Amino acid sequence: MTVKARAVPSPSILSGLLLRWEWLLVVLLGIACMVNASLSPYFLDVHNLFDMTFHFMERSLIALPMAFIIISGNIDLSVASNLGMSTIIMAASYKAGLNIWLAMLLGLAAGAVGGLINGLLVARVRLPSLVVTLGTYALYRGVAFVILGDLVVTGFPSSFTAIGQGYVGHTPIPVPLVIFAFFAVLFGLLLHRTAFGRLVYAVGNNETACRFSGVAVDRIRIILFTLSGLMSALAGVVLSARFGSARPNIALGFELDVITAVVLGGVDINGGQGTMPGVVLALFLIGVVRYGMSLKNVPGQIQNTLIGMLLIVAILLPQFLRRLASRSRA
Amino acid sequence: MVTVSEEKKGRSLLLLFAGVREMGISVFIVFLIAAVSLRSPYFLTVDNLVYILIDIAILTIVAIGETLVILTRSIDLSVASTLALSGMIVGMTISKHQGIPPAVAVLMGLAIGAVLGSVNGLLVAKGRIPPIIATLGTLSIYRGLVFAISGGAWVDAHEMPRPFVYLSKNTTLGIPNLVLFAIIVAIIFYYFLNHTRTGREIYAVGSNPSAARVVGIRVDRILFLVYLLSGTLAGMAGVLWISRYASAQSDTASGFELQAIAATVVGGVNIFGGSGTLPGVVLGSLLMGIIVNALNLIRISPFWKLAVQGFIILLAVVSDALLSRRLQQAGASEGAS
Amino acid sequence: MSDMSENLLELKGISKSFPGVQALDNVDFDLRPGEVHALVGENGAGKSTLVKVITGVHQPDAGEIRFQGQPVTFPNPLVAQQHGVAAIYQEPTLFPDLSVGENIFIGHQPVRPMTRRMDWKRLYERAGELLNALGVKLDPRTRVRGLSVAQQQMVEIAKALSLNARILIMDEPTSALTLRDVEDLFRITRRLREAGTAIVFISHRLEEAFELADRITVLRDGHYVGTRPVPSTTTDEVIQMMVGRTLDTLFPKEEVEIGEVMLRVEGLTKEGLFHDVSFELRRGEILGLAGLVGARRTDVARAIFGISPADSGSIWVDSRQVRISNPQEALALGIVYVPEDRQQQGLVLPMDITQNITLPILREFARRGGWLDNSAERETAQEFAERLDVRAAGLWQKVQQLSGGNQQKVVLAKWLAARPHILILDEPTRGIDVGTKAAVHELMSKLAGQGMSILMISSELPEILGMSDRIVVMYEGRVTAHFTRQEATQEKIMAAATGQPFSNS
Amino acid sequence: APPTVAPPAEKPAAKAGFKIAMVVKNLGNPFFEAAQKGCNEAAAEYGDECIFQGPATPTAEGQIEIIDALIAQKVDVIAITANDPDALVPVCKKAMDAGIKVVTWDSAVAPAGRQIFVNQADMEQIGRIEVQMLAEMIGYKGQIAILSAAATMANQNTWIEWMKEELKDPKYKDMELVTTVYGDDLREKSYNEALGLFKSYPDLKGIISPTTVGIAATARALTDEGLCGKIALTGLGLPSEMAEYIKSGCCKAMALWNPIDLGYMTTVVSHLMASGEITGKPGETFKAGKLGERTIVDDGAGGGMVLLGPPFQFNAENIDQWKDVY
Ligand SMILES: Nc1ncnc2c1ncn2[C@@H]1O[C@H](COP(=O)(O)OP(=O)(O)OP(=O)(O)O)[C@@H](O)[C@H]1O
Ligand SMILES: Nc1ncnc2c1ncn2[C@@H]1O[C@H](COP(=O)(O)OP(=O)(O)OP(=O)(O)O)[C@@H](O)[C@H]1O
Ligand SMILES: [Mg+2]
Ligand SMILES: [Mg+2]
Repeated sequence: MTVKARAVPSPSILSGLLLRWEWLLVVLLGIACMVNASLSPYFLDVHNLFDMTFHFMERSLIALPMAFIIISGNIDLSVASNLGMSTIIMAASYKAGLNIWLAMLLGLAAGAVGGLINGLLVARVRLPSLVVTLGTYALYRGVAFVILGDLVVTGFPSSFTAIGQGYVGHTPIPVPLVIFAFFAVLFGLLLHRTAFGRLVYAVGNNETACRFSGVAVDRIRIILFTLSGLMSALAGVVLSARFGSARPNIALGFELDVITAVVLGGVDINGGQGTMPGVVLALFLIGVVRYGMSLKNVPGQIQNTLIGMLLIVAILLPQFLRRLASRSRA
Repeated sequence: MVTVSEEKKGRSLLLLFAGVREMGISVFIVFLIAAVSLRSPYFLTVDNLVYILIDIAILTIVAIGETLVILTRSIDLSVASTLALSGMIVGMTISKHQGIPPAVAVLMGLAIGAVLGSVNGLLVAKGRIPPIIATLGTLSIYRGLVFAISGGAWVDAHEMPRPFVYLSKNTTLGIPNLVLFAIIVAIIFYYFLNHTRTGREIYAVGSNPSAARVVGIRVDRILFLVYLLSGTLAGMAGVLWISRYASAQSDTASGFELQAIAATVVGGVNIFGGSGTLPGVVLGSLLMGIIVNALNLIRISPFWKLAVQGFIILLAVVSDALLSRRLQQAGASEGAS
Repeated sequence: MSDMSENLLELKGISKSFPGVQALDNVDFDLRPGEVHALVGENGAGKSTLVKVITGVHQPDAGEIRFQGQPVTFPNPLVAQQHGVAAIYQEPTLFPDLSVGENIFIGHQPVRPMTRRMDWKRLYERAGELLNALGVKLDPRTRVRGLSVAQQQMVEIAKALSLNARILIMDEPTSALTLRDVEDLFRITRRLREAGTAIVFISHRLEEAFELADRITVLRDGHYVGTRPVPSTTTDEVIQMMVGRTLDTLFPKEEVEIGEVMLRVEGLTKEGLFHDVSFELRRGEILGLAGLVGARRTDVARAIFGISPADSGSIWVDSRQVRISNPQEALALGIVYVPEDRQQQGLVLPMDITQNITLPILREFARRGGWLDNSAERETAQEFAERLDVRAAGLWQKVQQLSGGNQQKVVLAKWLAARPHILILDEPTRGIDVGTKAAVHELMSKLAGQGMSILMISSELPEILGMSDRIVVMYEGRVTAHFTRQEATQEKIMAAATGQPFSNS
Repeated sequence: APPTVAPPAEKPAAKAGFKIAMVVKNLGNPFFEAAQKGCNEAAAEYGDECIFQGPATPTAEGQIEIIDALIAQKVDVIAITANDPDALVPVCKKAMDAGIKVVTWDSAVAPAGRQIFVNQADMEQIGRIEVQMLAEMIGYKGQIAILSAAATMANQNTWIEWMKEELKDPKYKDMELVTTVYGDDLREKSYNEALGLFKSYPDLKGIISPTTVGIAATARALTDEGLCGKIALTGLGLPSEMAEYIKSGCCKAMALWNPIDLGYMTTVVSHLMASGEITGKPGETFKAGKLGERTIVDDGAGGGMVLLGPPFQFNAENIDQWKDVY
């Protein structure tokens, strides 16, 4: 390597580490836990802490591929609708007499197909993903209603509902948490340790240059959207197992929660930047904050307001600190 | 020889169409109208068409604000919450002070919207928060404020002064007031976007933000301005909304932001900024209105409505994309020959 | 005191650093009314940064700017514009969605006096006049999106002229222009100089600087080296000042054994772009593809590389007919393409040097389960960065922090790492300094010597004549002539490139 | 629940100071805000604490999250009106396992997830009354339509079933139910659905809207279109919201129970369940404060149910008394 004489050395690992977004999230998470513990005597209870995770594992499962999609420079607004569609396909076929596990596979396949359609429209027709998934947002939810109307499917076998309600053996660890942990590690490795992950970043940073470099951009996009659909369907499996029932309006409005978490996790909404640990931390941060507020019986609307403020403050804070630092240096 | 020139003429005609960005959606609307008319003769009556116009008036106003923002490569997800908050504040005020004239109520809505919009503007322009994130945040915050200031209560029809409720019902010169409001807003912003320097700078900022900075456009000011205007229009829409539905609630217009964005992109505004026209946006709103109206008229099952609506939106944007690409190609070969 | 009042603009001790780079270090520069002052230096010497300090895009860390003897600050481009400073920047600053006319007048559009309403009619009239003066045939109402690089450059020039500036800065305005356009530009520049405008002119083509400039200032590695009046200096001296040593400016290609046909293109046609393009490329050969900018050479290259495949015609690689419908397939056949627009098409600017170099061959470093072998990847990147003498603080440096020339080297490194058989180079030395240019030419020669086949698209005749074994000339999407190295002359190529009937005499 | 949780210890039967959590479909809904008044009233009377909670939007997910937090807080009673009767069953079971009494009211949780149901009025009665009221208005003749809340809401769906049942009676042979549409309890959607009904069924004679949001929106739409008198309207509505339209004659009559009383009754029942004075078995009797003696009846699924009473009918004569109450 030719290093020019006037070049400065590589930025120190320490400062690189200290300035990371993830640390800010760790600090915020710590603060949130401390505030919750001091406000509510019920917070620091192992069972409660584990049970708390039930409420955001489905969103978290969707957030994993959403992080990929946003890093690659796109967005998927149809995740919750796709969840609804695939879950209803699963439930309806179970009701029609199909074995629950086969029905589940069918549901997963339906979710993947929903994602694939998004991917094809984005990659092949070259429509912006926001536009495509705004359309399928209505379409997929609509399909769920077409299939099930005002009906409900209940009576899932307990082996199935355990996916959403159960605990691992005799521990207080919820099954959905384990499922999420597995996929979080898988997606984390995929993003940070594989060629595919690297290409996702590259495509998010400059799609044209990737095309000119022989990167199969279209294929990556299609894979990502399909993956997103598949994970939405999986989240639907967990959610309907947790409810023990399925209705077409399941998971209404999840998409904005998911995007909020991914962005709070430090993923650049314009693509090209972000990490899996950041996203996971943000998911837990939001979960803990919401749970703390629920324990204090804060109304839902006010909870949303505070999450909104958290999002803005978390993005403003580092900038503010940086400006402060540069001013004090000057 | 004749055939050659004929062909050339045909191509030029195509090119002419290609130049009109609204062509794709216009064609689509005509097809849709034809198809629906076959099923329901009532569709093409003056009555029904006026009804559609009334129905899309508020959507159009909000979509115009959204357009300004999207043109600068940004987005405003908070419009529905702004609308609700403005509506709630105005609703609560007029229910307490029945004497307030409707015009003052509208001005109040504009002012509240302007304040809320400028908060977005500050966050984006000065705080340098990416637009989606900033307005995703204020979407929740404003919505929460609606709940907080009303304490979960609501404003009823009988609490509102009559003149205010009739604001959205009456007609002026035979034109329903709501439609008139939308027309005025559309004309003002058409003029603003096409005939003022600032309007053109909005396009410039969206077309190439870094170049805009280099040529001396105050990008921050423009960003602030579009959010201010978007908020203002949403605030005004809030007043019209509570007048039309004679009720203000904490879930007023929830999810309306996606409809506004849909109308904008269906109307041909590039979601990546820089291009899009006001007539296109009006057509986009119109298409949304026609879909809803048509689905009712042809008596489709309520469970099919959403799916069909989504399908038509997709169909509209896909066919528009394919058509304009086809025309562009025709234009390219024309230019070369 | 006297020289102070004589100078329109004076910069003293200007320093500017970016994270990791000291772009300018204590630089002096002055500018007099009615002179053309050339600014030269290698890639990354700090020329463009100096320009941006003058126009208020960047604020200097230290130093002083005096305008007509008075200290000033330009906190933003608008203030500089108000002082009469106009600039054509190296990177395009156009708005693709706006019309040509609007682009020219953006920020100072004519308005009707009373209503402040935009005066579209006057805008297009005046834009038309400006374009006419530049000798450009372009409807001011067309959109900028879709214009060729050259046309865009002319719009930039018209835009700068529209300001009626007292100081006009042109950062590599000629790199995308044909000879004829350059002559037009020079004519206008001289006219402005006579009218008293002070002009800063930046170019890597030293002959242009010598033709046009009254004085030449040289920067090296962010330092001020010196200023020379033109009649009393020589190219050799300036080059010596730039690189610190003497240099052969043109590196003629070595003779190598020309082998069998590697790539054959037959009747390639893409509706509306090019027609019936045929040529062949042999092992170890450099085939020059000459023509004016806009001759559709890029489109032919894009068709061969599979980015936008042709409608008809055939491509033969290694005497097998192939279908190339995307770049992956081209890559598999050993064909690579170095695009003319490196920032947009060649590089992923926010990523580091390693990641850019290994982008097309990432799969080679994927171990079981797609696992990336980072150390193997780094070794490869290191190897090719060294071979191309990429100058950077380290492999971890983001490509966006590199100067234009070093960016081009990264693109080349990227493609050489893919070990191609057929290399298509589109304007490989555009915007590259003399030193680097020589290095690129040397490299091309060496690669050809190792048996690589090179298709070189270039608008610079000296480069075409110096480097090519054979030359194909295109004009408006058609091949108009084939020459061998021996047959080719500047005149013959120009005649074919401008579509004039070929005379045998 | 995690198996390690100890079985609920039998608390010494305290008589007051219970934490009663009332979980509604969503906050900001006029009907539930009225119910909250009753909850507070009863809680004050019995010396309990009324925790009033609900999600921002009417979803089962939001309710489950709230109920879980209430379980963690170890409240004594959770009284739920369900967005989804089945989805809430698991979390309600968990609450019961934790020793919390689960009461349901308004829109009931499925039987497996509740200990007692405070029913505002007999489902069958409500359904039948609405048809009867409308039939009176239109002279037993013509097309009618239903404008409901969301397609997933249990109480609305049950009422609609009973309406259809009632319509089978031969005296309605000249009435035709043409469609059921859904306004999702959103004001603007209900309004547009109502307009849609007018457009698509020009011969429509009457509309039943068994939801407070829907009936108000429909009344507004009728007024705007000048169709009052041409299309009859009835259903379930809040007097405060409907006063204007009842007086204008747009909606001649409608029914509703008193939501304040419903909240009150629910809270009393919750208190008694917590103190152990009742267990929720059919046959038990108790005194419900200001509302007097009640008997727990069979809900048809083997569980206990308390009836608030017959729905009250509002018309131009009595509306002024009620419009400022709820
Ligand atoms: N915005 C920036 N951020 C970081 N580094 C920069 C930036 N702009 C320029 N540099 C660095 O400053 C140095 C000087 O760059 P500059 O663009 O001024 O060179 P130049 O002389 O114009 O080169 P060229 O002839 O290639 O255009 C280079 O090392 C470049 O990498
Ligand atoms: N940003 C772009 N996106 C898509 N295509 C482009 C873009 N820029 C240029 N092109 C294509 O590349 C061509 C560039 O052609 P140009 O007019 O520069 O002729 P050329 O023969 O390639 O000239 P040269 O190679 O000398 O620059 C255009 O015709 C266009 O088809
Ligand atoms: Mg430069
Ligand atoms: Mg080219």
